[in-house]
Amino acid sequence: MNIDPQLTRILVALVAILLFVAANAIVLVYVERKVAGHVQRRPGPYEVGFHGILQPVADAVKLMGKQLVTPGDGDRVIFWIAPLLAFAPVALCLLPITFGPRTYAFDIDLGLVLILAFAGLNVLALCLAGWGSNNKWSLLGAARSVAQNVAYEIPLLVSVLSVALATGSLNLNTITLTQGTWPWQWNWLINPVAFGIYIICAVAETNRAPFDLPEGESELTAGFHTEYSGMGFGLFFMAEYANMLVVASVATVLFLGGWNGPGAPGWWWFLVKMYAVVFFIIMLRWTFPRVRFDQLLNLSWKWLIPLALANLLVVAFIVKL
Amino acid sequence: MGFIRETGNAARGMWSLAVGLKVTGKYFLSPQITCHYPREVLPNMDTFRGHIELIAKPSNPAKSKCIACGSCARACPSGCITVIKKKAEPAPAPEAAGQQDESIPAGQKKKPPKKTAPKEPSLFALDFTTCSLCGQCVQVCPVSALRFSSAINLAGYTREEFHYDLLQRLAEQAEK
Amino acid sequence: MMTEPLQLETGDFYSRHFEKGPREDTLILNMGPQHPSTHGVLRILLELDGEYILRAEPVLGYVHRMHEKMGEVKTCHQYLMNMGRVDYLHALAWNWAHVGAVEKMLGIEVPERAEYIRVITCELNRISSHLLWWGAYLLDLGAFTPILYAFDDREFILDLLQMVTGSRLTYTYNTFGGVVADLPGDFLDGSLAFAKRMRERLPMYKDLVTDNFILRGRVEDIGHIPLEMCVRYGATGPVVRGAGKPYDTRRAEPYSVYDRFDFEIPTSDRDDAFGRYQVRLAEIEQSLRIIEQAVTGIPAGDFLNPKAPKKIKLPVGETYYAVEGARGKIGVYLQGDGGPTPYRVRLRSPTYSNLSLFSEVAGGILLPDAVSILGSLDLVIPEIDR
Amino acid sequence: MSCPRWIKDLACQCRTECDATTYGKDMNLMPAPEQLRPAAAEFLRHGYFLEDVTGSDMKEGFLILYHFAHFDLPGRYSLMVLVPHEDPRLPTIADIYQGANWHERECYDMYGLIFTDHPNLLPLLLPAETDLHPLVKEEKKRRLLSSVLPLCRFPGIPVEKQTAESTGEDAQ
Repeated sequence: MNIDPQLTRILVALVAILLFVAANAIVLVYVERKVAGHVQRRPGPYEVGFHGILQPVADAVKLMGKQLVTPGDGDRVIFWIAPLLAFAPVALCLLPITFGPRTYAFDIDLGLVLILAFAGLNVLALCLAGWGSNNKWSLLGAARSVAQNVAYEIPLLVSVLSVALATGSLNLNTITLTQGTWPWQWNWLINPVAFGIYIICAVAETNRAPFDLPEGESELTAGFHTEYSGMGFGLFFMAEYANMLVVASVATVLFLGGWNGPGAPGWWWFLVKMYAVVFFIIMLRWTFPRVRFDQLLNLSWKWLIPLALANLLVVAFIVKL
Repeated sequence: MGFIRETGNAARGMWSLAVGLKVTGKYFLSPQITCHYPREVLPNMDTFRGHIELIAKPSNPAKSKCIACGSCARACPSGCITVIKKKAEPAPAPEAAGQQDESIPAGQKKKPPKKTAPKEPSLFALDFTTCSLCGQCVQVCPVSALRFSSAINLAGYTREEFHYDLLQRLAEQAEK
Repeated sequence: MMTEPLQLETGDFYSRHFEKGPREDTLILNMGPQHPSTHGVLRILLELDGEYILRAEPVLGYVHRMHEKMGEVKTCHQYLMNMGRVDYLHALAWNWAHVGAVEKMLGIEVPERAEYIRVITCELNRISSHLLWWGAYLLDLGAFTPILYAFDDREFILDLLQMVTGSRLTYTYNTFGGVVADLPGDFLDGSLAFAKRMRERLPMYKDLVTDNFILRGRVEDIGHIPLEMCVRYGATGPVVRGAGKPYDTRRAEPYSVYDRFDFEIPTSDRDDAFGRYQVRLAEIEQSLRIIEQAVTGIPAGDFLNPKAPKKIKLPVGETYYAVEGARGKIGVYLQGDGGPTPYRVRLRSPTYSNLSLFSEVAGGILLPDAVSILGSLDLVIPEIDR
Repeated sequence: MSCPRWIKDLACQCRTECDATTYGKDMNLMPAPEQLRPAAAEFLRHGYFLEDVTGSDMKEGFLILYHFAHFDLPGRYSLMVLVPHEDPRLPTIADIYQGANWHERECYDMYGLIFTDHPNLLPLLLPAETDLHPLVKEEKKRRLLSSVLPLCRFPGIPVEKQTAESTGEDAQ
């Protein structure tokens, strides 16, 4: 029986992407702790392996070694679905991303819609985790994560829409092609407001840096993943980094010209830009205190959404000319 | 009008965030200042007060200046010092004692002059688990026979490992 | 096989007292005794409606060691070491309070040089306490880096004080009639070097944190403690100075040689968490000024009054001696009956009164604000529980 | 040290002036238990804040001291109330000075003093189940009021000198 070549291509791409994401998650854990160390003028992980290279591996082994504990009269099923659900959509989100002129998994016309559809799934995982662990603190964390993600989904969509409107297509490949090779031809200078809004929403969407309220350690003693230990916590941890990858790669494709670059355009330019965005997000975490919850929502509903809509209008007006 | 002021605040706010990022960025690139403890040791470890130790006599490094008066044991708030005075030799040399007996008429039986106990501790133990390094013993010692050691890297598996016999420690130091 | 959950009797003595009848949709929450932002073993019972706090009730006693009974059993010399353990962040001020009370009662007079040494070491200790408060407060608000920068500066002070006293946190350096040991050679110019370095670092604190847009949002306009509330609760220190009243024991009841130094008492007119924040940062500068004046003006002479009695027998009578600690007015009240041990020792700890106003301030605020207000009160729980 | 006029004519059983240099206090006032609340209200009205509430166990009974100080005016004043051992009951001032709420709960912990109509008189520092009052002294250790605080005169308490032997003997 003949298997549709398209299907094999997608399956191979999915496996490649999962490997890419897993490898990157491990590397990002190491990079984050090293960056945190250097910002705080200390070496960061140093003991395990040369300069702490094997530290993430040691952490992973430790997390796998731990006993899988379900909190007393917590809902066992929901409790263990949540981490899996947090990690699942990541591979699908990276599917339509065009890493290089030829290296892309799946060239479909509605790539952007696919990504944004699955990006919203992450909040369901946090909500289930909070509810399933029968812990007052996680409940508060879950409630916060739902409100936060809902509030920041809309400006994200609208800012991405304004870029898609300007380029006239939702296909990531054409979006990359329309941006030239030089930085000033990329969208982040053509449409800076959308870029700013996108970055803020991206950081809020992945619960990072000043917006890490669902797992605000100092208030909610670790928020939704209070009761998780071992691989449950490990999966949430990996999911957070994977989502960061997704968000950074979408940012590079839409605003930083994907694989275009002054020298020979190719997937290496894409990686350089992606890691630059990831580095920026990490630096945010080690500089700013946490935003209060009502300020977080006010920022989105009162500032970002009107701004994004106004930007959309302006872009539409310019496109019409 | 309020809207203009709001955007003004927001702009200044964004600028302050950028300044914050500049500060951490600057420190990200500046050298580290921490000391890798097992490999490097900070230079000022000798001024740190470890547990107390006996000071040796200038004449004989194996003997301590302590006269076993026990005032440090009494002064210690947590009672972690035990000092036992050395006993006099039990049997004075037989002929010396016997000879004095005849010379004294039987009526006034004077006790033979007991050999005075030497002013030295036979045991000077410190229970470092309850010591709080307050220094009362060092201050109150009449012959200032105690001082703070700079023994800092103390680790042990059982509580007994922190019961120090300071005389033995002094003897070891004497050999070194 | 499902292990059926243990039948724990819900709540303990305090939470049962805290419940007031049936509740429709509020949530009783135990913040503490293990909680990342209660700076020790403080437990606060909260009744939450969503994230808004309806009622808050601190529960104390988790680190209570009965210091006052120890005061009645130990002699005055032996009790010195307790002082360092009551408030380990500003141990030298507590040392000074107890030593000052006994000196006042016995009339022991302290030589000039010892007074200057006490001022310098106490002010250094105050700066190290404020630095740790600053770092921990930012940690409560979610910024992980400032505490490392604060500890970078604080290490200099700890090294200086270790050079003099031999320990880094719980000092027993002041004794009756002076100080235990004289200053080593390089201490004075070490503290001058520290003062210079600290002055260069303070603008960084301002850039990274004080002007930060997010921090302002988290700290401004919450935890209003007006002066009238400070009077009803007896709050002192940065809490009352944050409410605008320049009340500082070093000026209100001048002790030792503080009247020789000119330094202002920083206050702020906004009586909220940010006001207290500004007051403490300004106090670091004032302490630097005192240190510099004291270091230049320190006379030679003996550091311990030779006639200070070796055995202390408290005379009949009572005395109250107050010292300005980093968190407020520290008071030691002694009653003597002529015996070697005091008849009654009462320790007035500032954080005890500062925290007692929390349940009134915490009505109707958000949970993250409660964390921010607790941070702005600069709590040290062992000092509350004694 | 000039005491303000209104303190001099506060209703209380008797008062003694003491110099601040050795005692750190300017005046001890000894109100009767029922005169305590008006005195505290008077202090609050003049803006004095309550520093602390201290209990002390004497032969004649429990002596409770309230120390007051002011943010502007120098000087510290203390109210002293004597309560017999058998019925350690005195009115609370927690509704006048909310700061006294915890202090009084602590005195309840340490001495077993009952503060009538205190909002929530629960143990503050000691574990709730045990009913022990650690700062209460054994009978042998208690001292006469005059031998610890010679300046305090309470009507009805004879000011006879504590016999010499008991002050000198070692408390250990």
